[in-house]
Amino acid sequence: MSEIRTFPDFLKRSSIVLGVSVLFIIIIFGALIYTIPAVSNFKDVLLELIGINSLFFKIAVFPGYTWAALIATEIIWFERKFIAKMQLRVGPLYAGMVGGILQPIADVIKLVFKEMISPSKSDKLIFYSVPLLSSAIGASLLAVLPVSDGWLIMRSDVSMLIVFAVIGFVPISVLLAGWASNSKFPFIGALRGLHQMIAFEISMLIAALSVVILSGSLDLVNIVQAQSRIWFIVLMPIGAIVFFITLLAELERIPFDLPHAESEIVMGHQTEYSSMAFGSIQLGTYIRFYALSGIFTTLFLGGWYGPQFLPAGFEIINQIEWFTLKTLLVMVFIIILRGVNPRFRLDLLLKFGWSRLLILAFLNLFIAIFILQMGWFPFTGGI
Amino acid sequence: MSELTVTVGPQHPGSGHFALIVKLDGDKIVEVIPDPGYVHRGDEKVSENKNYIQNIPHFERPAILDASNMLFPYVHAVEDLMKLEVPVRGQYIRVIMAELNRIISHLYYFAIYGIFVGHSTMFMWPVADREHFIDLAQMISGQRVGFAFLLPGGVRNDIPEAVKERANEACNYFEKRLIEYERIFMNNPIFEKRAKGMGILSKEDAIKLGVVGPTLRASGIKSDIRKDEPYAVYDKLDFEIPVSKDGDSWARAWIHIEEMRQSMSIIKQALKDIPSGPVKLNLRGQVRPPPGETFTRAESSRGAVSFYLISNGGMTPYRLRMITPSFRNLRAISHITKGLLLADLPPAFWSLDYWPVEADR
Amino acid sequence: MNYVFKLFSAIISGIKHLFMRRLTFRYPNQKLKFHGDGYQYDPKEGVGISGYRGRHILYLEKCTGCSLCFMMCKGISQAIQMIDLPNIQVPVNKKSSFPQIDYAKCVYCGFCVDACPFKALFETNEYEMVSYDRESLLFTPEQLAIKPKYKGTYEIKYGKRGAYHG
Amino acid sequence: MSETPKIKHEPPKREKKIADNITVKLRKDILEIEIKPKRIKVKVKPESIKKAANFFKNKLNIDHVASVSGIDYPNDNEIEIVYHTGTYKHKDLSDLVIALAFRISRETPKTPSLTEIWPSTEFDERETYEMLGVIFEGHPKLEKLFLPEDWDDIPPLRKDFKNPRR
Repeated sequence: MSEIRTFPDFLKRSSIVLGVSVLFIIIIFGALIYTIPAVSNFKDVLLELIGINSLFFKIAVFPGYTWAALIATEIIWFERKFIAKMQLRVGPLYAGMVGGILQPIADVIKLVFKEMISPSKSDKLIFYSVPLLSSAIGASLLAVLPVSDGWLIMRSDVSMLIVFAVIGFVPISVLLAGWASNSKFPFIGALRGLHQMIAFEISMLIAALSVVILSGSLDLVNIVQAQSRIWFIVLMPIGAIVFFITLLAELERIPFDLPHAESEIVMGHQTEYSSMAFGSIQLGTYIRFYALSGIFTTLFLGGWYGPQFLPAGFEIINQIEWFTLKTLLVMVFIIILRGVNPRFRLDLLLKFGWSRLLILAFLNLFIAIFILQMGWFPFTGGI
Repeated sequence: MSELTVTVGPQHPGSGHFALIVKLDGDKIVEVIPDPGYVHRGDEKVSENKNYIQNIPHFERPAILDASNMLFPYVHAVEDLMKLEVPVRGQYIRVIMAELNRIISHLYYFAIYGIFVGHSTMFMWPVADREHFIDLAQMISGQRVGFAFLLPGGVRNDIPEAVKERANEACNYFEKRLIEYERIFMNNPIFEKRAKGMGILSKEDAIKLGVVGPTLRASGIKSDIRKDEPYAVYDKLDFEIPVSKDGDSWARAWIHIEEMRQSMSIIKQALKDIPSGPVKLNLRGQVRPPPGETFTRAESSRGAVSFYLISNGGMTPYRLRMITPSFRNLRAISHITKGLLLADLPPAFWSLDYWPVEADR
Repeated sequence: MNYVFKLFSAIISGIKHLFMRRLTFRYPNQKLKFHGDGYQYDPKEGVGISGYRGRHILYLEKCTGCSLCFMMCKGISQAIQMIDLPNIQVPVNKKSSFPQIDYAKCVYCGFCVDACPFKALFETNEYEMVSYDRESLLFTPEQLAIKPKYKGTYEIKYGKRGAYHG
Repeated sequence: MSETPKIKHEPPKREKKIADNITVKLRKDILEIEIKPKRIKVKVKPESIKKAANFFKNKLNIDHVASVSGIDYPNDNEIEIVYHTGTYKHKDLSDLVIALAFRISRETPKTPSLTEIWPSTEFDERETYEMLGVIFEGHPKLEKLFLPEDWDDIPPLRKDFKNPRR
């Protein structure tokens, strides 16, 4: 009898490796923070670098990458659990105490320890740069996401333009993935993705443009402030619907998941990716999912505004809470749509995108201009 | 423009155990040539080496989801040659098993349909709801999939008493579920867009190609062996045959939904009307028909399945021809997919409920 | 507008299922309840007694070694082999020939039970016979003679919030 | 059918009428005609098969073929081909299956293809071709359907084909 290498054994070994490395990092950081205070000057520098008010903290922890990655991984768990409930099954169950809540982390561990395979004739440089690009696109959207009044990574006069500039990179990353894989299914998937995103991006821009017209600013913070009395979804429901549908297409979610339709083209542009390369593409997709839901909240659902239920002095936390809650609700709704809908077909989708959504988007633009010209919306340019 | 040839299957997520050689003009299908035979096991030849009882588990295998319906014409053929009169209770139990099988098979159809159009919920629900009927079939026959339940002269065993109540409960529950199926899948606008007007098989073509079952009825021909040539006790039961005039993929799926409703009604009636008495003739020893030949038919969940049995009085059949519905519906695949887009190929050919193992035999 | 209404009703249907009970059967923790002690056959009447068709049970003291089950299985799955076990002395079985069943081949059709005229071979409720190699699936007559202890208590129940295993 | 074969002693009237109709029109070509409830088997001369098929299609409203079966009779040195036909258009005859049978020589099994008359015979004739080696002249695509492309043994459904594994 040969030795059978069972899975738990393998898992044990890999978790030991991971645990040791995490412990190592903690020790080093702890040492940095607590053993050097003798040099008081250095401590101040360090606090400025990793303190709660520093830019580094904002970018790296909250509301930046760590927070988004946490939400992304847990939304994967939530999606699986939620869809499972809708489909009368249990979903992840055994990892973690409550309903398999640690399943995404187990998945990440599994992906990290898998072999990275690339097709023999692929363009290695591009092939491996796509996962990075995918994560980077998601992460850079977070930079301008206004989670609250006084707590955001950066404020820019043209933050809306930044958002769309970054989203414009998504089709490129998809095409690069398909091209570099040098394989049939990824390439077809990439072309499909390209078609779809270009068809929907214009409608998306025009729907967002009407928001800009009403609020009179390209600054996302100003846009939110313009909604302090009334949300834009009430004023422009058509625009909100158009933006939401284009959002789905941009995120490649059902019913617009053509770029990686399993029964047709296996996994689309992600077919040839394995291990953490696949993992980081997925992570990037889910961070983008969070970020774009956040953009939808910002543009149409009044961003951080909501009734104050925490005592005075905690306004920022209250705002963050409302923003997160609204964003999560948008995400849940997108997940519900995944549960109840089949997939579109490419020609139907293009027809829908170019002939219906574009018209609706323009209609919405006219409505916005009309509202503005009649003087019914007094909050233009923020408060 | 040059033609592109793509082979879909047998290792493609959107095909079964068979290949489709697709000739494409851009994204448009010019011609589809089905290439079956990957799961051919020579059932007709193999059956000549087995006696009439040993053939029973073997003849279920081509359509294991539809086991009882596949055996129906076979046991009829043997009984016809041996001139046997099957007890009425046995006939009722046969009908119950056949209708349970029809529901199980139709639910599987919806599960795969859901996968092919990317509807994950429509994959999970039918698989979950099949459990009720598989459980009932297991209570009756003692097996969950390959029942081997019908025998020449009756059925293997009597049904336990508990089945009656459970079956009624399951049918009542599932009738409510079917409404949800219609809401989430059949009437979903995206599915309607993808299925309505797709893969049309006109009435004339359906007759010309000699297709059977739901495919035929979706094209507007009211033909069902259960009504045309009532076997077992189908003439004593009250049920309808759903017919649609559209002949498209959606109509074929709709026929499946309605047939499940009718099957449940049949099960309920049969359990109510079932008389007491023996379930099987005691044949005492080997089943051995006298020389002769017979051609018997039954309506399986995919259509008419026929057996042409020629006996020379020996222990084994002299020649046994098995005509399965999928083999007859195979003729329609190249017909309905002409002019569609490649993305529509898997949902379009699956709407025929094509089952490669059954077609290859 | 009709489309919107239909889409909306689909979404409502999906949300409704969030409040229904899950049907999933958690197998290793829960086990299905079968009625009866497995499939049996009454050779006098020629009719079976309904029950689950799982692993066989062989009553060594009744088996005559007639090999009818072997003859039947030869044309179905060739799972049964007759083997001689001289250490088991049964008065009706002079040659000490007993069936041995290979569960890697068995299709659980139960025709061997129908073929046995002495009520020596029945089927039981046990179905858990997983192993790493094929040799462990080869059940010798002594192994077949052991009465399995299968205990399952779960079955499908129909409640207000849908069906569940309870 | 199996239900009540004992009661019906004489051939049923409707089938008798159809059979008489066939006999009158195809008197010269028919060798034998068998009548059973809901089943008629017409045996014709091999050279007049096309004529009979045309008559079936045009006069009897037979619109499809359920199956094409080939039966090998090595003792008579003949192969029998049976076309089981039926009708969908004619509601009264929907339970009737009319079999059109003829025998051809085993050494040179050649017969005209009926795909022009009934397009539904295409795959069945291909199957009969590969399984029994019957050549259907005029068939649009007489190639292997189920068997492997490199099959070089005799057609498997012939009686003298022996399974090499047994």
